[in-house]
Amino acid sequence: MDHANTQIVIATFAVIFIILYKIFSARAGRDIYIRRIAGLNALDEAVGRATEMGRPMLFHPGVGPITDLATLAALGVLSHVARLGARMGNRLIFVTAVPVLVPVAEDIIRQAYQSEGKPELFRSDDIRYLAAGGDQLALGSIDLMRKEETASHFFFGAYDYTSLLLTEPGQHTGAVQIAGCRDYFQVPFFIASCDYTIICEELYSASAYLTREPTMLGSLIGQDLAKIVILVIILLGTLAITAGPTVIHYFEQFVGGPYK
Amino acid sequence: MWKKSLIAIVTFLGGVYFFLEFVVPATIPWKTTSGVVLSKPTSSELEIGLVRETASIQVMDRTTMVRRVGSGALEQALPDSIRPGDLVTVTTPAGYSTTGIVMPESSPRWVKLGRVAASKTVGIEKSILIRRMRARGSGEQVGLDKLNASSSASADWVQVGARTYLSDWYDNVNDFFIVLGSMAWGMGLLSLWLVHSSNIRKRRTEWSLSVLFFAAVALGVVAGLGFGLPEDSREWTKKLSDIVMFDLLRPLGSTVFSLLAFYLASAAYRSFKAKSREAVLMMVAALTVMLGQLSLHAWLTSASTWILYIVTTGAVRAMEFGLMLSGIAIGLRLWLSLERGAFFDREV
Amino acid sequence: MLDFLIKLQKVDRRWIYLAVAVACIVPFIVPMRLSVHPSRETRGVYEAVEKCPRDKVVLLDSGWDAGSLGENMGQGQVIVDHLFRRRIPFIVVDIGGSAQGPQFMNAVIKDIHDRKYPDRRYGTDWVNLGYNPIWGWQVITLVAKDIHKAFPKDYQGTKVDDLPLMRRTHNIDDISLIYTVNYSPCEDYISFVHGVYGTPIAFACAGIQSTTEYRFIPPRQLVGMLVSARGSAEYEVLMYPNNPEMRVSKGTELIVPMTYGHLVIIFGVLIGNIGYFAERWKRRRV
Amino acid sequence: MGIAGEPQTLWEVWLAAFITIGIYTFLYSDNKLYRALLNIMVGLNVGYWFIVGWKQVLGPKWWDLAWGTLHAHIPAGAAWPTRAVYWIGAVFSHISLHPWAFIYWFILGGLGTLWYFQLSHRYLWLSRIVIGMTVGMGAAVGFKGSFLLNAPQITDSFRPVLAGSPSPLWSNGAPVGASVPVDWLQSANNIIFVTTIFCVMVYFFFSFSHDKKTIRGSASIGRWLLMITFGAFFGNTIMTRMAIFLERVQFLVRDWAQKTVPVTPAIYYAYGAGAVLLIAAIYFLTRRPPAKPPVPETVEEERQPTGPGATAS
Repeated sequence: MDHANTQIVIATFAVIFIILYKIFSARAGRDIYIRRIAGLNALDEAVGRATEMGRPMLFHPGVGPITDLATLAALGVLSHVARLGARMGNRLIFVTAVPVLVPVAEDIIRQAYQSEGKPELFRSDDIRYLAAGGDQLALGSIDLMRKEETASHFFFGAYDYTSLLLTEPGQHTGAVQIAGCRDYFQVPFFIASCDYTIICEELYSASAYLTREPTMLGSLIGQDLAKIVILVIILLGTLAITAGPTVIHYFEQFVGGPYK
Repeated sequence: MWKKSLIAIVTFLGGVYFFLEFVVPATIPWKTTSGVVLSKPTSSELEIGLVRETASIQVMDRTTMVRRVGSGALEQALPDSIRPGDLVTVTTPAGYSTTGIVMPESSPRWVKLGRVAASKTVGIEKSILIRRMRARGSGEQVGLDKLNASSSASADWVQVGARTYLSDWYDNVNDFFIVLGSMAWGMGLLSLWLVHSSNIRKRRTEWSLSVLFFAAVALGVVAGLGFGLPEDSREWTKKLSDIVMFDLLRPLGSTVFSLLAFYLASAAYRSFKAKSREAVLMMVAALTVMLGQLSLHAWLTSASTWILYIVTTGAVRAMEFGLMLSGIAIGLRLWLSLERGAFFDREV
Repeated sequence: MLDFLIKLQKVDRRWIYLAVAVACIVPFIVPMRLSVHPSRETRGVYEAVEKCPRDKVVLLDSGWDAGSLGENMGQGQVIVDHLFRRRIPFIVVDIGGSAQGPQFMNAVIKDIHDRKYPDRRYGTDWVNLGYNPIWGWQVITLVAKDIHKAFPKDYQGTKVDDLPLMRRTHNIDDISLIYTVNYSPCEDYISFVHGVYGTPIAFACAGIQSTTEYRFIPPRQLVGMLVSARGSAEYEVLMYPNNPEMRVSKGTELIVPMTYGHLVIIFGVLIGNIGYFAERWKRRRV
Repeated sequence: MGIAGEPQTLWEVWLAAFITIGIYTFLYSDNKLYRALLNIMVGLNVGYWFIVGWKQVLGPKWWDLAWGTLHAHIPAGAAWPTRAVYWIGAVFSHISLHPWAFIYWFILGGLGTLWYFQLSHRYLWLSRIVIGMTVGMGAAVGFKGSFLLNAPQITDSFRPVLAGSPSPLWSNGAPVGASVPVDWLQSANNIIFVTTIFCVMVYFFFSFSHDKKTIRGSASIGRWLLMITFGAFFGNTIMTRMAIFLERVQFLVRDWAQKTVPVTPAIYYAYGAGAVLLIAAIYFLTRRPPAKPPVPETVEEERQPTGPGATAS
């Protein structure tokens, strides 16, 4: 199928329509419900714990590029964590291996501290461009954790095989670790070595929930509707195939067209 | 502000070609004729037989198919290898047999047969596109001389119609983006250079390692010159390239990655505790799969196979559907510049 | 006694490392053999290669390098062995893998060629087209449309038109199977080649990646898959069921030590949990 | 070279052995040798790959389109000073001969340079032009890719609840309507499969709350099934890492320790001396308090360096 057949064209435009419609209705101010992700309470506890111990916090935005949805979601979480930290008057250290993230993160964190009325707490050298590669970044962060004795670590975004290297030391020093990982290869390691893990897509909804950013909320709802459609198709198909070869044949012809 | 709109326009234009190329069919639908080639085409016109459906048969495990090829010879055909346009005789397990031309709508489980109801002659010009149906997959673009025609045996099923010229540009647009993407490769080198040069300038501890790094880059560049030379070439760059590749990079790469085995071992030991019901589930599954991977016993293997083919497949599929949709959504948001947030709202 | 059990979960990690290392070294020094049970995904690849016609070629995309050598090398060896045995011509390419891919694969081919099939000739029985750094659909679609355009020269600079095999290979219709050996094979093969042209695809991938690729096997988007070193060991069992001395791939060499390494880790998990439960029991008692 | 370049000659084996053991010293404690080797690896990869990238893509697809035939304008056998003049003339005549090739080359080059403004705070927006182009392209292709990848996934998820045993045509068991006896095991598998998809997808619905009992129930079942899946991921990952590690062990045990086993006195002494030197070197390099990592600054202004860290836990 080099070019889309009728069904696929319809599906394409249907998905586009649903998502765009929801985004724009969200922007128009329609209030939108998103269920709270359980792990978000853990964020507050982690920040509070670090403040009690009088130690800084570390935020790691993953290894993805700036245009990666996971990284964008991570930045949304970052602004929330930074605001919490500012409210309690604690330092937040931000490490990355992606140059573009440095100015962006600087803006976010400075804004957070200013909006909480504690601009003096913001130090621009807490945003660290540690290294240019995965392994090097992991090593750098590990040393940073030891040197600054960070008490709570936040890992949000897209991760590769370096995830274990990052979470191991925190587990030794007994730091509170909260992870939100989009790549399900790495989720098991976060689950095993972090206090709370936000799984795959939950990351997106967590970010949307925290920032209440209409575009994110809207497209999240749109995706939900599309998912429901897929689920309904699957259930109908299950019934059809149970009903016999003839039914499923016509059902498949109707849903997917001749899959060539 | 104009900067933002410029970025938005450029972003949209970047994607519009590939989107249209996917959505718009290769030939204008209402100017397309679809059918079997009846007679050897001349340079100017092509005779196509329009097929009407006569039978639609469900394929069972014991259904047999015989394809009639040119010169009247017969050959066995498998359900997934029959091509639209084939003249086949389908015999059901019950013994009923039907003969007809395979139609494009048939699938491996269900064959639709038809016969030539009428014939139509299409004039061939430059704007006409001829696509021949494959056994599976999309039609391939063919010239007139490649078509094999017959009215009494298997022939080619073609779709002939006025072309929408979009697909002709595919390779050029593709090349453009390939080059544009490749231009970013310097970024990695440049950011590394920033890191290490500042190390050296400020004489930070381990600045010697940064010097070493630059030496390694230089060595790598020189060795790269030997890339792609013949195996037996006497060039010294080739020899250097081999040394770098096989004597340095090979042990370095494999050893650095193998360190993870140890981290994994200690992580498994330290953090795989039966703390909660979920942890227990995860642990049991992990141990089952691990045991299944080993050459210990057949039923251990089948246990892990069950997990991988039923539970894992289902769960991963469910997650992938979600990720697909979120990928489409973010793509849409970026493509139409609807995205908000720190990066996109920075004043430019 | 209880305190000892509790100590079990506080062993220094270096002891774990040592245990793993020893468990892995011993089987190399004291050779032993265990039975291997071919799995569904491995059989799928084997049968697909058995079905390949001799007048078409197999596209062998090998993008592995030192980082994943332990897994991918064996997977490359077995397929080359099988294709040479059935005398099916194959084309080695490296699309967006690693710059070292072609050389490594070439060394593998040369070794099997010298050891088992000295009469196979470069240019007629196999071709190595070298490396193209672009990962993903951009080059894959190009190969499907016109492979000469995607790879004008082979890995040592010869024009492809001078190679007899390439003279009769032009686009996807001349390819009967695509076999991808890589740490994480490119899923664009499934969408942009199988989805568009229906060409059968087989993956040979790292264990970690395999977990997500299983979902492609039931709908036959993948005819089969070789998983890690285990896959190549099983494949050789299928190829040489009765003469084990012919099984020489990396996978067969590694499968037994791997068993022991796994057992040590499983053992570690178990004693860790024993310690954990002992501690909990003690806490409950006081 | 042996199989995939396994080291053959003595010095190759020893070099590989030194590198391997040197990196494994990191397991004992973080040290300078490990970091040095890591830097060498990154450097070699970057440098080598940069040239290869030019040779394979940017050269043929971009540079040569415009300048590939430039040398044709240079008359052979001209002496150097005059040759230089020829070159300059050739450039202009070449441009006038192939204006479009030149324009294409120029525009692409200009766009390509925009990538590098990512490193500047002020002109970041310029890089967003080219980022936008590629992202837009990726988004548009994403439609085709994801539909072609997932349409068969959806149709394959139709599993008969009452199934016969699997057959070539019905890999998930033929529906009982196809006049086949019921295979209860297959049916159970199919039911579990569909349930898994249902529960996991429900778990990832965000737009309605989990207060309803049915939804909460299926969502929690979904979470358990996810845990099983992640367990499978964990197991397979261990296999991967183990295989890669074993390949190194195999080298150390077979190639290093056995291939260099003494056959002549010379090799015997070389082996002994080398072993001593190797151990000494590694001891010397790991003994000192491990230094801190290269901690660079952000692109623009001065940052304070991090001090020496402790050993790796």
